Amino acid sequence: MSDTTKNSAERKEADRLQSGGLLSVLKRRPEAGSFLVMLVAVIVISFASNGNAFNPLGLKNNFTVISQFGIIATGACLLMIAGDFDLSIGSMIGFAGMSMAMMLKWGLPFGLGAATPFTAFLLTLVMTLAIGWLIGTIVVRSKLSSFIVSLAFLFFLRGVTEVSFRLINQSTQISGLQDFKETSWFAAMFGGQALGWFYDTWFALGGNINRAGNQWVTGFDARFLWWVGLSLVAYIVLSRTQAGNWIFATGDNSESARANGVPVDKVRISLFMFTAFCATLFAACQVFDTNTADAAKGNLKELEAIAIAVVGGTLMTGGFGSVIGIVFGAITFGLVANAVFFIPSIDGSYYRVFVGVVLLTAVFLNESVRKRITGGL
Amino acid sequence: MSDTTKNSAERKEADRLQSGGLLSVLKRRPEAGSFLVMLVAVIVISFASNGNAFNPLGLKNNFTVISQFGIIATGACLLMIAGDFDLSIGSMIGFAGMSMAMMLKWGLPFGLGAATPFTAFLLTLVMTLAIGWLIGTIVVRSKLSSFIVSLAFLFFLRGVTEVSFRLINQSTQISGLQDFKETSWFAAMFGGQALGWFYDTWFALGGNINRAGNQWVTGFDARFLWWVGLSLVAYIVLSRTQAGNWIFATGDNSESARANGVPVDKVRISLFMFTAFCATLFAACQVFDTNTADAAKGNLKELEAIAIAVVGGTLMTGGFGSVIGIVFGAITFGLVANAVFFIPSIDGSYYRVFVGVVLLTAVFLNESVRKRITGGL
Amino acid sequence: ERYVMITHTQGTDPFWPVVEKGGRDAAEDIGVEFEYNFAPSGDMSDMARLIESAAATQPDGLIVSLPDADALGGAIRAAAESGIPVITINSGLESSKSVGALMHIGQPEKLAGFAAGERAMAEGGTKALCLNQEAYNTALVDRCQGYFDATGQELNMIDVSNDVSQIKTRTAAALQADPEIDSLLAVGPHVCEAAAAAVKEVGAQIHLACFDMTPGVINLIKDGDVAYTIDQQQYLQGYMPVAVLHLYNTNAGMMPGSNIPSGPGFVDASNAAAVEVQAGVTR
Amino acid sequence: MAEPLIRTQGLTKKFGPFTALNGIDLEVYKGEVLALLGDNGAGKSTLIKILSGVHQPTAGKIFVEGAEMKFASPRDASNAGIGTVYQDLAINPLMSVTRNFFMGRELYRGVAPFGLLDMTKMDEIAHAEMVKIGIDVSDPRQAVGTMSGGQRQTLAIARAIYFGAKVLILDEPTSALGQKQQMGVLKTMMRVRARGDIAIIFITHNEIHSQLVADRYTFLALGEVIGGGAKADLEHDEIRRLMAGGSDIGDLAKELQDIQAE
Amino acid sequence: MAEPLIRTQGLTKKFGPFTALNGIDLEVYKGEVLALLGDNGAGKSTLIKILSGVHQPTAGKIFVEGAEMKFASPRDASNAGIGTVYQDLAINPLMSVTRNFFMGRELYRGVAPFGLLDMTKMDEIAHAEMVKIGIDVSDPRQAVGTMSGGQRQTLAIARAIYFGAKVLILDEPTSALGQKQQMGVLKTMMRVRARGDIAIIFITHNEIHSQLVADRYTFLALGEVIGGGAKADLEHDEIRRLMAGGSDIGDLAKELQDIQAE
Ligand SMILES: Nc1ncnc2c1ncn2[C@@H]1O[C@H](COP(=O)(O)OP(=O)(O)OP(=O)(O)O)[C@@H](O)[C@H]1O
Ligand SMILES: Nc1ncnc2c1ncn2[C@@H]1O[C@H](COP(=O)(O)OP(=O)(O)OP(=O)(O)O)[C@@H](O)[C@H]1O
Ligand SMILES: O[C@@H]1[C@H](O)[C@H](O)CO[C@H]1O
Ligand SMILES: [Mg+2]
Ligand SMILES: [Mg+2]
Repeated sequence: MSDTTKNSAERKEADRLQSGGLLSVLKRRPEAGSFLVMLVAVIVISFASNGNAFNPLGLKNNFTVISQFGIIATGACLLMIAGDFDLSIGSMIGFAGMSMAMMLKWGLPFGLGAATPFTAFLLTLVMTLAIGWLIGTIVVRSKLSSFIVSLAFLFFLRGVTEVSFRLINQSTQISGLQDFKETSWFAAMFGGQALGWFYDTWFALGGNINRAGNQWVTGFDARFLWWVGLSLVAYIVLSRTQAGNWIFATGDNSESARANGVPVDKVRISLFMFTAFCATLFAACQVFDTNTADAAKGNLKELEAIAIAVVGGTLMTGGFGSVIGIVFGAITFGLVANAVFFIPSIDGSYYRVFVGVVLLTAVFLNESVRKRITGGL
Repeated sequence: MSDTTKNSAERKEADRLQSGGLLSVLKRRPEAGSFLVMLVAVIVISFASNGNAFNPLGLKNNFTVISQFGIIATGACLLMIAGDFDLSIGSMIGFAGMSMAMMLKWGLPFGLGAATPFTAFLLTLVMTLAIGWLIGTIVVRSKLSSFIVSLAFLFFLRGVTEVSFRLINQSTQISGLQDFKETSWFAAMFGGQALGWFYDTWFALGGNINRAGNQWVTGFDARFLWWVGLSLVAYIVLSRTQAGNWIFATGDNSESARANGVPVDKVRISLFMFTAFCATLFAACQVFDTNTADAAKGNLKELEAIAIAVVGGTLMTGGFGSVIGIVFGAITFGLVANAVFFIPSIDGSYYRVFVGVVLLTAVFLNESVRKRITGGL
Repeated sequence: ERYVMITHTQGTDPFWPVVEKGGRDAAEDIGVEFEYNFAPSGDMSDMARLIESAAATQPDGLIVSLPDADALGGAIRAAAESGIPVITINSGLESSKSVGALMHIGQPEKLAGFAAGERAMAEGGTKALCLNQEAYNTALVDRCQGYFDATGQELNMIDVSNDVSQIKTRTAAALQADPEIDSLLAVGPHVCEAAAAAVKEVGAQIHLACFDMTPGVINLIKDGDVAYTIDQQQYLQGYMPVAVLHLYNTNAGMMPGSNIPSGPGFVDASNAAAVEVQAGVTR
Repeated sequence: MAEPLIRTQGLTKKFGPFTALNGIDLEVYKGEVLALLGDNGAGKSTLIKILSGVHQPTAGKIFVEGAEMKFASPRDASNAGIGTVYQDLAINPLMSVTRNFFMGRELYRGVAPFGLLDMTKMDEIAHAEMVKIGIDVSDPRQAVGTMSGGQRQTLAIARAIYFGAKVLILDEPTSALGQKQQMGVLKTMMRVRARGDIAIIFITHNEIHSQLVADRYTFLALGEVIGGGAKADLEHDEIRRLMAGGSDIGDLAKELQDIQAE
Repeated sequence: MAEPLIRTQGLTKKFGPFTALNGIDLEVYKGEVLALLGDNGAGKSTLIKILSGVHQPTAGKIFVEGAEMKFASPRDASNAGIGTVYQDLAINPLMSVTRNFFMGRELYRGVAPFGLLDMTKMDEIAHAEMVKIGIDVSDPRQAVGTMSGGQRQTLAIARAIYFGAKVLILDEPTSALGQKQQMGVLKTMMRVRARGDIAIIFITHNEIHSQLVADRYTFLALGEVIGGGAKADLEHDEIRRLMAGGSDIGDLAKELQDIQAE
């Protein structure tokens, strides 16, 4: 007995898919989850702080912290999209800060004479990029997990920083350097201020007045501009260029990418160098702002950077993520790390509790968004 | 034109494989790499310390440190073999220590009256196992990476510990507890001494004498015995039982394991509970030994635990590892942590430098061993 | 002769290299061997293990800081009982005897905080806030606690983190959250420098007291931005115990008749210039 | 005909907004080979994953020997007598042949799950069963990852056969295999069939293979059953048309010839 | 015959102690389809990975149009005109169809690698090329992971064909495909062959497919070439024997019948 055979010629593959409205399109942006979390953070903190968190100084300071987080999270994010981790970011910040401050205090190595902010930065950058290259090369050549290689460098670089401080400097801290940003445009580029017009306008409009009745805040921290620039560049590179396609391809399935001619090794090594660059930028902004450095600088920043990248919607296993998401993630984290101090009834020990909660919430939201986009991969 | 067709009937698959001698068999044990690294560490430290590292007190002390590392690394190792990570181990140690000490000082919660070492331990264990269960359940249900879920708990648990200390105890440290191990056999089981006969014999044989002419050391720390026991159980479970096969199967390819009837979710959740157990054991040994706890307890221990597991030959991506390797890894790490002592010209700041170097070296060795065993997977 | 010093630090606190230098200078002056060490995790149990390993190397004397007598007591007592003379330094005055040490050289943290608080009140402070960079570090919490004991207020402390930028922004945030705050205690020198910057930014009139010294802190004192900093004269905490142990071992148990209080000393506008060159080196 | 061994009624599976299966009715009888055929993405793998307890259906029922069953896990399905060789999730590469073979169904002495494994016996069985279907692994303790794609597939089949009770489901078991092993598998299927008490569901894109062993056919397209019937009742061309989801397919050899000629 | 497009001489590949290939001599000519056949584990994939620059040979030489070449990377091979569809490493599931299609060979304006992508054009081409070989993806920006196994394979083939210059290597391109798509691929192969300037190396375990399209055969077994020749010169049974690594294979249909009868 042969069953009746239905004619299926009219049915199409597309019939199997339910389609949704505009909201469902918006919900399918990779940044949807991180945007929502940020929105909640901004609203809660605005109310709880009586708006103080966004007064002239609050705004500036929040953006300082946000920018710091954003700078390293951008590095971590791109690297994670390519499928790798860098646990050495924090130690790299410590190392870079130590190196710059030490050169400014004790002069350049190899008897090259006194250091200027420019030479100290340059030489430090050469070293950190070289270390980034080394980490990347070891990861790529050995085929070891980058988690473990960079964990080794987390320990190693922090150790080297401490040992150098103690041997060369006889102290674990450098302070009392001259205020380079007053005399060097190069130092001011990192440690100075930017976008003064914003605050001047605010003052002209009758706001931004301090307790003494003068203009209160005169500009954002320079690192705000660095962060904006870095994010912009990263955004374009990632989503619109060939390099961006290579980064996604490497993280998604590196064997397939390699087989199709993507220079996978170069991509990965470059990204380790990029995180080293971000760490150096982070350190430079701090050193030229405060004219100090200490051996604890950057401690645990790697975990925060990874956390922000994930809050921003980057997939832990690579191949998926967005720079816009990182911007939202950095804002959320920056607010949680800083703006909660505008709320009198909460003390700082709650900080880590909040971080844990935000992290988990954001990650859940992101995951459901991602599933919708990638069909549950 | 048809080419001549060679007759290949005589050739066998086995002909394609070169075989090696005894040495190459030994080199193919998964522990070969970690054993070698340990050997180097033992030899270097024996010489550099003039044997002090292995005099009666040195031996006891080294084994205390080694046991601590070993206890948490065993948990980390089994979990990693099953393909997961737990970054919350350190915070869990802090939480468990806080909980036990706080109960001993302020009594049991919910007005249950004063605590004994037994009830404090039990109630704490119930809580930590519940948290382990929660972490595992979130990981399993949400399909999120365990790295990120446990990172959230790293922050969250440390925060909760700090907040509890400050709210309930008004201080980040608990002190002034009685010495429970003197009065409670249960406390002595964790905080007391063990294997006294070993040192008694040594004394009877004319060694183990202190400057005052009396018997110097009277026993190993109890945690030495816990470590040996834990390692033994873990070894048997992992390599000889059904549960062990499930752990390997889960880490190697969990989809395939699930499809073949391995209760993958239960395995993973159980292992998160097992690391929570190890962390609690770690904390109990310290609390009942010193009768204190502070909010910094266990700080960063998770990274060390993972590092040891990797030095011991556990594969970061799961499916491969050995408890014997962890024993070697813990010995190496314990010796390195203490080496700064036995080698006069270096101090604690070198610790991290060494850890980085050992980690990288061991991981390279292990990798080449693993490739030999698994055919380069 | 060989003396070993072990202190509580994660290796990043600039306070301790000065103590270490004190010990080294003394050892060189006297002609003995000196070793310094610390447990990088900052965990007290790890420090106890370290004391034990030090005892295993059978030194002629141990110098130990004592922030947690319960955690460290066992190891120290065992060392003392095995015949190694021990001197405790820095914190731990109250428990020095009970852990079997010969004597104590230093200053209890609470007491130092108390002294700072008394003077702040005398100089017109009314509502205070303590800035702590390691909220889980008991020694630092004790300073805050002492300060508030002196002012008679409830402890009000925030965790400013170790990140110099965040120290500044968090301090500024807290000052704006509660405009009544008019006195600050910063329990570390880098916190002190960042807090001074925050105070300037907020534009408030604030009495700022600090702990320990760096060139940056001295400059702030000279400029009038910082009222004073508590100087424990920690160089003494390193130098004296080596000298005392040497005499104890070579002169038939010779010992001072009492503990040596190394501080608290105040560095303020009156003496800042004088100690400037020594800041961070021997003070 | 007698009571079907397995019967499904209106099985539907949605992945979010996507309907992978839409009301599937299927019957499999003792001792027969049912070929489950259909184009890529038709839903064949999804269907057998539901039968094996890997996915839960969105709607619909499964009956085993007349009794309704719910499979919450692969274990449930396995206990109900359904043994499966998956197309894409068969093997754990880092584990040994033996450990793979007995994965989830280890032989042990003592209390589960902490019973001690009987490795010697398991090694023996694994080796013997592999030999039966044509592969002689020199060392059953070697990692499966060192074996080629085809050898791995063979292991999975040997395992399913060894443990496969009433129904054996094979999802494209021959697609990655060499000629010799393809035949080995087909032969083994026929041997199992010859026992008369086991039903086999066989998914393949190879028309020849399906004709060599199948007794009955069911055709899927776009998540629905579009036809079926006994081998005797179906024309060769009709089979090819239905395998391709209902589109007509001409004479391939001729078409290829034509391309060459152009 | 003319100069071979690709010629290898004594290619040997060892993975540690294991000899995967042992002295392979191979020749491929313009406009022909060479079927590379052999049992599982014979070394077919390893051989083509060497030709594609994924692996480097332990010994031996590769000549492209008479000139010796060394491929340090897949890029080198691709630049030398070798386009490959891999058996196991074809696709990036999280990326869109278009991004997969152009992976490593993106269209951009500006300086490499930071040139801006021309997404519109790439979307168009990807869509058009997929349609050509029989798949109409509704949205070329959808993630490939949402496609079925067969659809993915098809994408990889379309891509290789689009970029495939002088030599096209297909490693079991049809093994996961449905009937319709299998035919699509075979047809496309014939179309490419008809151009006359491209050589195709075709690996398959499907005897029928190899007979439908191949001009010449090369047989591998245990890492060595055990035979070969033009289609005209090889008997059907001889092909089956050699595909199976040299063991004799009887009449399958009959054997299967016998099992049933037993
Ligand atoms: N987990 C999942 N999430 C979302 N969609 C899925 C999932 N699994 C399968 N699909 C979709 O369901 C449809 C049917 O897939 P299935 O794998 O069952 O097809 P198939 O008939 O086995 O095809 P093939 O012959 O290529 O193996 C496909 O379109 C596939 O993309
Ligand atoms: N990277 C590698 N490391 C070690 N051994 C390998 C590696 N790649 C392949 N082999 C081994 O080399 C041999 C040939 O493998 P290959 O994949 O080339 O076979 P094949 O002819 O393509 O088989 P199939 O038809 O199953 O695809 C196999 O025994 C395989 O296990
Ligand atoms: O007194 C010391 C130092 O001031 C240091 O900053 C922290 O530990 C304290 O005990
Ligand atoms: Mg399928
Ligand atoms: Mg192959």
